[in-house]
Amino acid sequence: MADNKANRQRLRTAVRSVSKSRADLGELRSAATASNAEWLRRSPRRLSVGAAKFSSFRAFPAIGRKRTREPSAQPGFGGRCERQDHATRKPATRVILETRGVSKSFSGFVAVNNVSLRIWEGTIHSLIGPNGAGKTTLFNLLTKFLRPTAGTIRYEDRDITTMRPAKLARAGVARSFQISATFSNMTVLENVRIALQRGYCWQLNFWDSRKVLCELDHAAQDLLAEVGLEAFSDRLAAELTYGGKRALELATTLALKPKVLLLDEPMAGLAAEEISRITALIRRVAKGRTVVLVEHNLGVVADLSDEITVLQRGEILASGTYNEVSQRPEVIEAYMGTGDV
Amino acid sequence: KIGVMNDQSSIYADLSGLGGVEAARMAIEDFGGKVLGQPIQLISADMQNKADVAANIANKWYDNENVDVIVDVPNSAAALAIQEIARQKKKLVLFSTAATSELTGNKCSPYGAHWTYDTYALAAGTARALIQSGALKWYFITADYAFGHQLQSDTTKFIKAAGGTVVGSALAPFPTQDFSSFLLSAEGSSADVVALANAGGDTINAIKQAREFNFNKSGKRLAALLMFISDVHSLGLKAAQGTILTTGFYWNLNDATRAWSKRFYARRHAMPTMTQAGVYSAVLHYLQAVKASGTKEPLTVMKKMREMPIHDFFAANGRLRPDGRMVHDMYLVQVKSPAESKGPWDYYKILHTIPADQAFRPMKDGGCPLVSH
Amino acid sequence: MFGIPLPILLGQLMLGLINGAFYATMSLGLALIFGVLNIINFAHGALYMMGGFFAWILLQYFGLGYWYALILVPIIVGIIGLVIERLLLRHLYNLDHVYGLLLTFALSLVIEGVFRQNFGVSGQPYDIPTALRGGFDLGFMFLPTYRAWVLAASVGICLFTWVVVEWTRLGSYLRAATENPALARAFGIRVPSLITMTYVGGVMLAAFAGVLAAPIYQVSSIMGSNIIPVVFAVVVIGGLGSIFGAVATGFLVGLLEGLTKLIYPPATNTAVFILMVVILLLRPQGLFGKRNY
Amino acid sequence: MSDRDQSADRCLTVTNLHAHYGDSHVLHGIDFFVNDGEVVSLLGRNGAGKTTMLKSIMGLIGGRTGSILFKGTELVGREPEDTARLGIGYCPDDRGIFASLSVAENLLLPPVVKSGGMELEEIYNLFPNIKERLSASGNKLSGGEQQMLAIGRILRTGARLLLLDEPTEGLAPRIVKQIGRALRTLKTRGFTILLIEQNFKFASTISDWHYLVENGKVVDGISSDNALKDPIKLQRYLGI
Amino acid sequence: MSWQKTAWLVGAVAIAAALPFFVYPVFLMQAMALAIFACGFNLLLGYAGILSFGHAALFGSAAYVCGYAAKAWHLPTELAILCGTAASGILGLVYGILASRQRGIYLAMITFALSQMIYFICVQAPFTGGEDGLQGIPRGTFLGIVNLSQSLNLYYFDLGVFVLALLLFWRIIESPFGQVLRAMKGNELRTVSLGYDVDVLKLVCFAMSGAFSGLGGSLQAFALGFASLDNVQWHVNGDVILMTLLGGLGTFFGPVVGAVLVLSIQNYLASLGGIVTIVEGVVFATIVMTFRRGLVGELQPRLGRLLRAWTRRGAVEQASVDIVPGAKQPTDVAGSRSVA
Ligand SMILES: Nc1ncnc2c1ncn2[C@@H]1O[C@H](COP(=O)(O)OP(=O)(O)OP(=O)(O)O)[C@@H](O)[C@H]1O
Ligand SMILES: Nc1ncnc2c1ncn2[C@@H]1O[C@H](COP(=O)(O)OP(=O)(O)OP(=O)(O)O)[C@@H](O)[C@H]1O
Ligand SMILES: [Mg+2]
Ligand SMILES: [Mg+2]
Repeated sequence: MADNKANRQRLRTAVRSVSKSRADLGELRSAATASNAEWLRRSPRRLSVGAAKFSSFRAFPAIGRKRTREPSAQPGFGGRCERQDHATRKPATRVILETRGVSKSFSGFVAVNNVSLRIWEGTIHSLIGPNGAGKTTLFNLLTKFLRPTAGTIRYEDRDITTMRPAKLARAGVARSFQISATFSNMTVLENVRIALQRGYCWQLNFWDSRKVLCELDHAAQDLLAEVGLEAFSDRLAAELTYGGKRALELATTLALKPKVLLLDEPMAGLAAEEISRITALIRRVAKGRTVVLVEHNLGVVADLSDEITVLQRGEILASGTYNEVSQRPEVIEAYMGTGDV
Repeated sequence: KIGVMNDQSSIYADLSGLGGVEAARMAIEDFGGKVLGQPIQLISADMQNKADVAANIANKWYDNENVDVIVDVPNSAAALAIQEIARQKKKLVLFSTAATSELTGNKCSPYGAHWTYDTYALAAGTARALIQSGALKWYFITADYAFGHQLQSDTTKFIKAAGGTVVGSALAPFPTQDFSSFLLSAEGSSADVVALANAGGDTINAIKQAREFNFNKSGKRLAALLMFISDVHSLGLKAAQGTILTTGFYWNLNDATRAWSKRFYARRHAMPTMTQAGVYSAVLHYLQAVKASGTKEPLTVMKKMREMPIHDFFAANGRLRPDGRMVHDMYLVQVKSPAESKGPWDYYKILHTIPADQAFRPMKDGGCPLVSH
Repeated sequence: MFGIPLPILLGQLMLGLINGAFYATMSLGLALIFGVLNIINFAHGALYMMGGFFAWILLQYFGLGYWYALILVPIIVGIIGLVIERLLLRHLYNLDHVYGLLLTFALSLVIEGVFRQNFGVSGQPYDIPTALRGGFDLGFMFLPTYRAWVLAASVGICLFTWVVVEWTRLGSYLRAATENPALARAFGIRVPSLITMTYVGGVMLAAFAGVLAAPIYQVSSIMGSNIIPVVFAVVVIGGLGSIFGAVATGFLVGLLEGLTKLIYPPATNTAVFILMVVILLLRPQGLFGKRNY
Repeated sequence: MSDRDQSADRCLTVTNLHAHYGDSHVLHGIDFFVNDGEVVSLLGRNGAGKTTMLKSIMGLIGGRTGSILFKGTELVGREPEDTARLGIGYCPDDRGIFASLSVAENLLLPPVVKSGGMELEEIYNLFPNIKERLSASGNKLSGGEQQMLAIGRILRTGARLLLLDEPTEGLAPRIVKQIGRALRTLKTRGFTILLIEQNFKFASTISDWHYLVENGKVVDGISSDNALKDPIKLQRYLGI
Repeated sequence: MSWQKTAWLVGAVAIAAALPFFVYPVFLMQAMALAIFACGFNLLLGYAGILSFGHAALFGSAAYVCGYAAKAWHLPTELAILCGTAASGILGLVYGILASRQRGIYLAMITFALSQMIYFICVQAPFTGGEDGLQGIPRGTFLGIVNLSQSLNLYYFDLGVFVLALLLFWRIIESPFGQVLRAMKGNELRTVSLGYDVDVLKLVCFAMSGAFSGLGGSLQAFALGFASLDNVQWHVNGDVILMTLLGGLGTFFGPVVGAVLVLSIQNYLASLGGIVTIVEGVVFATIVMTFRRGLVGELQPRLGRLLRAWTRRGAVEQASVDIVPGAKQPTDVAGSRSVA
């Protein structure tokens, strides 16, 4: 039973049935959030262990019972989920992010080698590959945290090879980090607000009181609710658990309302039930934007991706849909391995 | 009420510092502890060689603590600042440790007096006497700040006037630990005299290293333009011997100086430097003037101080000029070798006594606005 | 070069190198301490001064000469360092380095104050030991034997320290302990004693330099505060945490100062800072530093 | 906790362990044990206190009370370095790679405390990536490579009890499988392993016994076989 | 509770206005100047997490510029102060440009190097008067009306400037910009990834810090009537860190308290005779060892608690007001729930 695949299957069924019947993921989300927030709220405080243990599945039928939120109150996304399965998705329209023959070497060591990658607008594109294949490095190249040694990178038909990272972020490419990067000296709410604030006022605005930012509190709270952290909004980010930090990382990234969302191993270190919840969240926020995902949890990858690129030793080994890629012997050899666990 | 302000915790602590305070105390005791029927109060402060602290203390003393006169004050910046403050507040200040001749030049004040020495006197003393003895070619190792520059240029004037030449000079940053490079250059020059236009630790290190590099073998003479007996003491005779310098006071000069200095030694376990003796002299003279004029009113007292000749162990025939300069005899001395020294603190041979009227800058050259030319 | 005769140039470089020996020894200790304790040891100058003073005290009150001092003084000062580390610094390791800087700054105020109160500022004489008097003529300059000895001794002690730290496991232990002491302990590395020993070692180096300096410079309570800014600069130019960098840069800066004294003496004290700005602009991690610091 | 061999030699016995981070009380009286040669995993939700359990065993937590017996030696009150030298190897959840050390130095860092550790060659075979990057500095490795290094370096020391905090996090499936095989090899060589895992599938293939941790307490224990046979329990605790 | 705030404010202003009748005004003016200086430093270290070890040059050179402007160009006092402030602002910008690639100790040391270079310039440049200092800076008049050579007048003028500067400072740190600075202090990389130009932020921060330091330096130049090398000396780099840390890093009033403390030690212990620095050292060490967050940093929470307890008691006595708003602390609330 406690097998990822079964788990995934079940989740999918659950989601589908719910979506079919209510067709309103906004409500589903709120409910899921409410129940999942439970562990986060509970665990650090050590409440009684008793009856409060229900899995996320059990919580799903409870949709609509708890408070629901206006979908429009959700910043940047929300609303109905038209997509039920990635297979039925309408075809992608244009290439939004593209690398052409990009390489990166670190004092002789080639981490990314002549990679040409196209990411279609509106898709969820996964990057997988063995450890050290260059996925994070490619992310860093795409977000301009690193400068390529060769090749060009284009975003929305512009050459961004020499752009500064902050500028690219403002242009709509946001990322999360493999090792959670939170502002540990600020509260959870402020963490999210810092991201929201960027679109709200000039970064050098020192003449307004920060009270003007209170307008953003509501939106920030909503985002926190998305990831199940609303009960923690007044806590310092440093006090969150590992999973909490991952969730905050995601919320902060989402607050940027990016066009392209790059997620570096969002599931790493999460407990099983969290994985399903974050998977649902990613699916939801992927609507209307492009997601690039690095993940080792193949269940999640299979579940979410429209397209998959496999990297190995800095080069593209294969690409295609999950089913195509996962059959390829070289991918199995290099990445998945043979035999049971 | 008398305030002694000096540096008790930094580079001037040895040559003025608590010794200066003690000298002032002795002056008050010798005077009888009372003037105009009131007890004389003494307060002191450590200005930590910081001009802003000095200025603050001076302000506070004059305004809130009713200090009538501030004595000593090392550090040119602090001294000049206090000169201004005293002028504004119309109170008196008697400088002993400060060196800059500006105090009686452009910046002179009816409320200030400069007691012990200044850069001009040091230059005059050493340069004239050495040139007379035939040392015509000079090389300077100069501390690269206003004091050093002034010392060098004052000395150069005398050298030029007396027909000597300056064959070279090196500006050493302040402070410098290692003078060997400069000494090396000096040794390579054709100079007869190498003059150290610096002070304190710089002078000490320079002389010490001169010995290390066998400088005296080269036949050149080493002249320290500003050196105190405390410096000689800390260097030791072995290292310091032969150095020529100008001083305003030497304890072992005559019976009067010896008598006072022994008393001072009993209290401080060190012989007085010229500035400490100067503090005594200044305080005593001030008190006598107050007594003589029967009031503490600053200008009256100052007038009296100018009228009365200064006659004590420090200055046998001193007088205070209208520009604030106290003129007295200065002495050109050479540091004895260990063999010549007869006992502890017996350090100097007097080469030459510079009479008061030649030792200091003539009033008309100073540019002091108080004296009409 | 700049129309300066070769002998003079050589002479100046030689002298610069000898001054560099002091910088090297001092900055080696400082770099060690910074590397491991993450503390900018402001008290380093004061400890150097103590080194000089204890040498003088041993001579004055106990009649023990230079050679005894060379052995005994680093031990005595080392013990003082041990006390400082155990009582005070120990509590600051997990804080920002500003706190360490502040505490050691305070310590140096106190130490210098105490010595000044007791021994004045103009200092005390200390003679060159008889065995090292005199000098020899190198042709281009007169080199006092003692200076040659200083050079040899500090090169020796630096090499020794370097070998001990880099060629034994100690080096990686020290760096690991700096970065994540708790984890290093969890691997069985005895971090607390390692830290203490490093501090004591660094302090002993300073004291050693102090004894070496006593016959050349005046033993005075302010001798340390004059040298300390330069030594900081040396450590930074060399690259924080790089032991070799500290030593090499020490000598380099000595040479640079020697040259400056020839070309434009007033800038001698500033030259090292100009060098630092230039180097850090070109190589932000210092000459021999690793990037991740 | 019925079907467990109570008579075997105990490697680790934890009784009534409490732990605090400053003011916050995180472990509330933990009781569990590990037999010699066993592989035991700790399962639980995020924030349940699993990491804290390992840290308190190592002595990396200031406020801990209760008793932790390692082969008869009390660990509470011991400094971490002494604990490690008794033969316990720890692989932290954040990998704890030293950035200022090269990969090789990282690997060689932990002193060998007992004989019988793995040879370097074996470690390289297990994790070929490491061998390629030996001279790189520690933090330049990819996330997964760091994980390999973190595990690799404690295999050298000869510690008989390994505490592994999420050793498969961020690793490619192939490497996970590889690590699984490695752990089984270690087990056959007599190593005792205490493991934290989110990946239950992985844990179930190598562990003999699972403890379920919740809110700072061990709430249940279950053998691997039972866990597979009876998924309800796990679902209740873990949501799987 | 805004009446309370108003009461506090009025009280503070009243005290400040009355203070020169009890404490020496020049001392107060210098304290205010140093406090502004320390605030400027605190902006960098306390809020943006950048340790500069070269602020002496920003402070001291402003004093020279301002003094020179007033003395040689006969600029009115306000303009001279502006000159000094602007000069240091620009210098701060230069610092920022040269130092912003650096981090941590390297940044501290490169600023230190820059300040040493400026010290060198101050020693060498003719207009600074070398170690004699720039003497006799005229205090001038305020707007051509108020004669500032009266210490009391200058004090009130300074007080005005001081309050304005503090308000401005408060605005800066409590603005959206201030929030971004905090974020940058927390995690620079993440700040970049959120679309903030960290380099620009740092530059602006340096310039602001420089301007505050310059304002402090200018005020001090007028208060004392001279500018000297003491202000550019490298010890001042340490002094300003001391002030900030003693008062409380990253607290609003910390630097002010720290400046007063350090200045008091230097001035009021001056009569102890040579042991000032020893006492100073002991005090600093004690504070580092025991009051790690600085006086304000340590006392503020305690005072806050006291105050809250006090208001709560008041509330209970009035028996009408709800307890919660006065004492809302998330941990308390959650804690009580876990007991229930
Ligand atoms: N700054 C750097 N300097 C040197 N080498 C680097 C640097 N960054 C990454 N590398 C190397 O480049 C390779 C690719 O690293 P990258 O982080 O991109 O891998 P990855 O695909 O994200 O792996 P994982 O799945 O383990 O996170 C690795 O071998 C790593 O050691
Ligand atoms: N440094 C810390 N300071 C304060 N509280 C902490 C700290 N580290 C952890 N905690 C708290 O201790 C509790 C247990 O944390 P722990 O890291 O042991 O959980 P975990 O079971 O390992 O979770 P995960 O699977 O997310 O790693 C959590 O509630 C967490 O908030
Ligand atoms: Mg990665
Ligand atoms: Mg954990």
